[in-house]
Amino acid sequence: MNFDVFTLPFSVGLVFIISYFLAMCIQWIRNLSATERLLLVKGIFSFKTFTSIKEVVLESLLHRKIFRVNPLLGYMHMSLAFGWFMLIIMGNLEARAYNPIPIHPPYYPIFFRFFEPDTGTFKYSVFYEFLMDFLLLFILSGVSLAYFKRFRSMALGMKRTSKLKSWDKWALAALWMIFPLRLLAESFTSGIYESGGFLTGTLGRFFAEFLPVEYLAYPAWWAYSIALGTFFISLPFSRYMHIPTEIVLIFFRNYGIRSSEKINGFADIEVKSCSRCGICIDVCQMSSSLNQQNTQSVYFLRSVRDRSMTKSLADQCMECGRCSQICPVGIDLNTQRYLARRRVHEEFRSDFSYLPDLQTRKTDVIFFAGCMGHLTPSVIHSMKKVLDHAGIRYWFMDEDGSICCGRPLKLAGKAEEAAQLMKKNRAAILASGGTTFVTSCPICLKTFTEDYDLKQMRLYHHSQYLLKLWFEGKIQLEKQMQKAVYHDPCELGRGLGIYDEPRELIQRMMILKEPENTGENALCCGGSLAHQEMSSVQRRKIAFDAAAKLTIDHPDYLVTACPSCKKTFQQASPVEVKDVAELVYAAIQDRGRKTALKSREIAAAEAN
Amino acid sequence: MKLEGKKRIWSEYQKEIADDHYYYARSCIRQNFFPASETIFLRIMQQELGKDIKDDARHTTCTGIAYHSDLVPFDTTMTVVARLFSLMTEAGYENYAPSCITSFGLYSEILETWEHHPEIEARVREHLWKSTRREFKKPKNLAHASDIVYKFRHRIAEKGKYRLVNHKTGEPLKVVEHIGCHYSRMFPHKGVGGAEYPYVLVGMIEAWGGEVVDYPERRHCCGFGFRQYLVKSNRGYSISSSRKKFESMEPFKPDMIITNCPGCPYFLDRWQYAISEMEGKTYGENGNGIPVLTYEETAGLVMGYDPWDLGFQMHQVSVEPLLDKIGVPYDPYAKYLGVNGKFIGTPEHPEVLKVY
Amino acid sequence: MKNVIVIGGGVAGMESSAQLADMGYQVTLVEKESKLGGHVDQWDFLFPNHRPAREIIDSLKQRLNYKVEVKLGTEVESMQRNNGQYAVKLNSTEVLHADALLLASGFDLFPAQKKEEYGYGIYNHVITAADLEEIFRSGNLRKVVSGNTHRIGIVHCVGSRDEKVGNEYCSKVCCVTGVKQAIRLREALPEYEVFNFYMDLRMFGRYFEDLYREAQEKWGVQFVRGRVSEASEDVKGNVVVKVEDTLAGRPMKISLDLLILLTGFIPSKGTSRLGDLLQLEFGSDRFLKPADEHLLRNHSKLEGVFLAGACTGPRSIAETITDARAAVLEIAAFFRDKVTVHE
Amino acid sequence: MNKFGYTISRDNQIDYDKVDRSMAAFIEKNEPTFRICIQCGSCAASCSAANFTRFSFRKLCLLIRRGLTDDVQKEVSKCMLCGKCRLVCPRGVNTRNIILNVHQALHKTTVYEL
Repeated sequence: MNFDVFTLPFSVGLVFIISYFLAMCIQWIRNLSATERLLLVKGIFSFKTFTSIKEVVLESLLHRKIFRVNPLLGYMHMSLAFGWFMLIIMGNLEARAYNPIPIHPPYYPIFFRFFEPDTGTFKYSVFYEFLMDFLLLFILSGVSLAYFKRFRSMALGMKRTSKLKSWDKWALAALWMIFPLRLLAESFTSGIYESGGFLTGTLGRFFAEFLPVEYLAYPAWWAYSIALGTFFISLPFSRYMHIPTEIVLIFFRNYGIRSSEKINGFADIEVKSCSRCGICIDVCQMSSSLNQQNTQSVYFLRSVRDRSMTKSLADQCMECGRCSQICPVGIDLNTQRYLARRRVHEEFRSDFSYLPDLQTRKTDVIFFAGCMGHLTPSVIHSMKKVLDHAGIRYWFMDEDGSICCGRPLKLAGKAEEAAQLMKKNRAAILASGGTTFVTSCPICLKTFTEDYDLKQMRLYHHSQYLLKLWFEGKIQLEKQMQKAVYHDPCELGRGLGIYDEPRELIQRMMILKEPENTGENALCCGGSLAHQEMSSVQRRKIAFDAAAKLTIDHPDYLVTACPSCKKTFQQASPVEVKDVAELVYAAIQDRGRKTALKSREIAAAEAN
Repeated sequence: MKLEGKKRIWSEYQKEIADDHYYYARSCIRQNFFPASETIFLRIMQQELGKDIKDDARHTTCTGIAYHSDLVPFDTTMTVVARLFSLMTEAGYENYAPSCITSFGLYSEILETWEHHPEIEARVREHLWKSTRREFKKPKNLAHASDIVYKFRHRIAEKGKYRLVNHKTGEPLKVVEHIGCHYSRMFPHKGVGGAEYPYVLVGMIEAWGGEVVDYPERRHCCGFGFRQYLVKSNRGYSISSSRKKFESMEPFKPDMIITNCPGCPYFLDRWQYAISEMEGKTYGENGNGIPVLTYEETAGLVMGYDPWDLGFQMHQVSVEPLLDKIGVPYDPYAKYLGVNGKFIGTPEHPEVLKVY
Repeated sequence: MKNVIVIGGGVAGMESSAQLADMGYQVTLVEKESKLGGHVDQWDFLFPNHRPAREIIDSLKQRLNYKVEVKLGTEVESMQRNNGQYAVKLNSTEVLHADALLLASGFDLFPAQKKEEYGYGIYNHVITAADLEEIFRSGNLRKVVSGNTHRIGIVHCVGSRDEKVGNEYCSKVCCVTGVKQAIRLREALPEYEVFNFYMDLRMFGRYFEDLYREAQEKWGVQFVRGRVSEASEDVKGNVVVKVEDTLAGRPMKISLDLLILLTGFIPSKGTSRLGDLLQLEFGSDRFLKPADEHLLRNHSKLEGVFLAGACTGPRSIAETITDARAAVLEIAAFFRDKVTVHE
Repeated sequence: MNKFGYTISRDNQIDYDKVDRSMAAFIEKNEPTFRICIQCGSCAASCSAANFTRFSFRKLCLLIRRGLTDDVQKEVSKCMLCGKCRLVCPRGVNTRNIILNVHQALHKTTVYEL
């Protein structure tokens, strides 16, 4: 049997990482609830497993999502992941082809060139030699890009890259060493035996010219093995744990397991799946507008992993969802924040025993302005007028002030406290016997949709409801020649997936322009209720930057559909800020005026 | 503390105090609370200083307590006071010397009212005439009995046997002075030294060798407050006020408290017992209270009168530790013997406050 | 050449004298003290920009040089009007003649000892804002604080807005002075808490609100809404202050190392005396009354007698300078119109 | 103790020498805008909770400043965190973070393991 003592570092590392990973898997599964485990069992023997395999190939190996963000960066990740993967597969095939015994020790294919330096004898050996050299070159191109990225990350389209901790440095150093060392080891060996492919062979002969390769080869193999061993051992303590974890993540996610209100095994998988690629840093407006670089999801997840969460870190996030949107691993970052806040605000206790049972009224349509809605009275006024105009009989549930919907408390991690408020509101809503619930506030709508269990009702954001009224012919709109740009509120767009209705509505009244950042990539206005620590100055800065980007083409109006966005942009926008409801009301007024004028003209004509 | 600053204020608040021939008006409650005080005052005035002072058995209450408890209207009060003035006039005196601070305040208030509203004075004269057929002259000089003692404080010191000094250490005793609210709060110029830094008792303490303690709650009410005490459910306010004062003076370790009002010594003395029972707290050294004396008792002490003649056996807080400090001899066995030498009985012992 | 006598060598008197002299009038400046500068000469740094008061006085003095006859240590004994001229008799028995008089006799600080309950002159650690300016100038601040409580209190409206001392008016500049001094105290004594006890904070001037915000934000100065009712001294010699925190609706007791009284403006003795001598009218606040509160703010009711600065009520330095210049214009107009009439 | 038919009432006075100021210091450190409140009351006027109960964020700030921690603890639990106050505050005080920090200060934990 082929053995050499230098393979020990590699072998020890490999055994360690495999045992560790298996132990982690067991722990993750144990931390799932019974229902989640059932999902897992059901999923394994379903088509979902194939979907998952496909996703693993596409994402973990080919890094499709990173490609979309930035091709060069995608190539770098792909060359490393896919290249290495192929190197292992092909190495095994090569070893098997050369030496067709049933089981090889795991190190044998890895150090194949050491054990079988003069391989030009077996079938397809030239092909394998070429292929293995090609794959190594492919990987090395990625590694050089990685070197380059570390020193000049701007070139790869990333303004900022995540900062490293000491275990990460070990792992990174090892990873950076592995392939150059393999190249050296193989080249030296090829130099001795005058074998090898186009890369190692050529390089080997070149080295042999002026170097004592027969003395250098063995130490190089040692170094290669040590680099591999070091990498494996530092893996669990470094960000590179994401490599195996992400695969588990993909399977679990496809089986329908999610992180939820309580920390479960999946939440931990998500945390460990973060590759710290740092893509979340640049999309974060706290980074781009405020130059603040210690709170983004990558740092946040690192603190979760390091068990060093602070209130400040958990609370410093607008939860706009832009990072979740772009995260190549697809981590549910808002839920992660929520879980952290749940923990840091654990001691927070509310007492809402003072709240009375709300008065209710029998109605079909309920209108709810929300706390923020009450700070934009013109929106409320418009909604009342439009609803009256359309002949809708409705109950303005929080006309005399509301009990908060509970979303802000939930955003602070206080689901149980929020539930006390929700119970009061829900009772009043259900007692009304209504079937339609309309709110002006996306923040409220989000929680009414997700937490209120109002299945018997149809919930609408007012933009949706107004569009419905238009379709039903209850309101008429006329297109004006004014230009409007629409800002997607975070909770409405990324939060609830409502992108089209406000646009359809606006398009019937104005010429709608799409800004650069729109839809799923829309910016946050800065008025977020989720960020607990941001100062007013910082908020204003974010709002100014966002408003400037939105209005770069000088529209007549900056239109939004959220009272908080409206209020925030009002201080920052160079053009007038309107809520869709206000536009609709203005359109109706305008039509009314024209009709009145016309009828007066007709009357005058008749009189004449 | 800068004494010059106080002296400047004292010099601004000086009042005229008659030299002789006083018409003395006793207090309703003092004779019960601190029974020897008024007797000592008369003894000192008549025997030691040789002054002419009329102690008139015919006089009544001024209605002050009832007036300040909102039970008697001002017109009635003024008419009652007018009768008292008529008694003075009939007795041939012009200098009115009340023993009670509330009376003093009330007389001041009435005289001030009459000065600004002669029609009210006329009406009161009419009421008095209709009800009693009496007429009166307004006092030429109104001085509280403590003003008079203040006036003669140096003569008392000269004649006296003791000083407010610890006879063992030679250190002056630390004395808290407490002025009745009605002494100068309403009319600062009618009190010696004014309202903020009243001098009447300070002058006595200085003349008799003591050292005045100026503590933060000096201005606070003793806790009587009329309705605060008289309505039982309000007594919490009363005792809380006294407690506030004790808490504030405690760090200064005062040896005694001197007062010039009927209510104050009573509440400052008796509440020390109540607080000790309710909270287990005492304010003097070693579980003792802080002895509370009237200015007449203090003057009598200086004069060297027998402690039991000064009525100290009627105090709740034992005065013996103070007597020991000054070096006044006393016969502990004579404490509860009456004037006729008969045993008058001993009070029950409190649970916390030390008594002798 | 027209002759003007300016009475009072503070900011108002110096500024108006210099301006009048620049316009070519012959000016005599009469000051009872032995030096010019008035109250401002006593201050250390000024609000709202922490500028040394010295700079103002030096600059004003420089402008007076050689152009104005300055009579220091001189008081006016009487003033007589004859044939449109004023004969002003000085205590030096000298008699000056002038075509116009400008009263710039200013204010006095309210004597803090009159608020007996604050114990100024009695308690060791109760001082006035003016005393504090002097302490700032001497650099002895650390010597006047005991370090027992690490707290300093500043009482607003001492002698202002107070019927009990007969001054119902607002002295206007004390609020911002309190804020300025609070900042200076925090700068000099970073380990001390500083409390401002106020009834209303009247940040009327430009940048005053910024100063107020700076005091809160940067220096953590505490503002307690409530008038201090009394001060006393505890056994350690600290000043104990009682105040109601009216916004909390609770009385409060606090011991302090130092209590600073922001004493208000009262008409100076000179202002009262000159007013009496000329039989001018006084306002209900006992400051001199201008002929018209809006249109003739620098005119007295007497022809040829003009008013400038704080003799007509509390003013900041900037306002006093503006007022002095306004008075100069009025005097110039008076001379011009008079000439026309005579022609 | 009620021995004689009355009790000694506790002083309503805030004794600043005795109160615990640590919460105010904690909040000032973690949310500096706590310092700049001018007690205008906009927050309390717009408060959702104040529709139903006597709760005033303005007063809460004052209670913190005066070290009346017991009262703070009682009051702070009424807040719904809705954030209206934050939007109306003329000085830009980060009201909600003050509420969150009050809870932190009451329990004094700073680093968490999830």
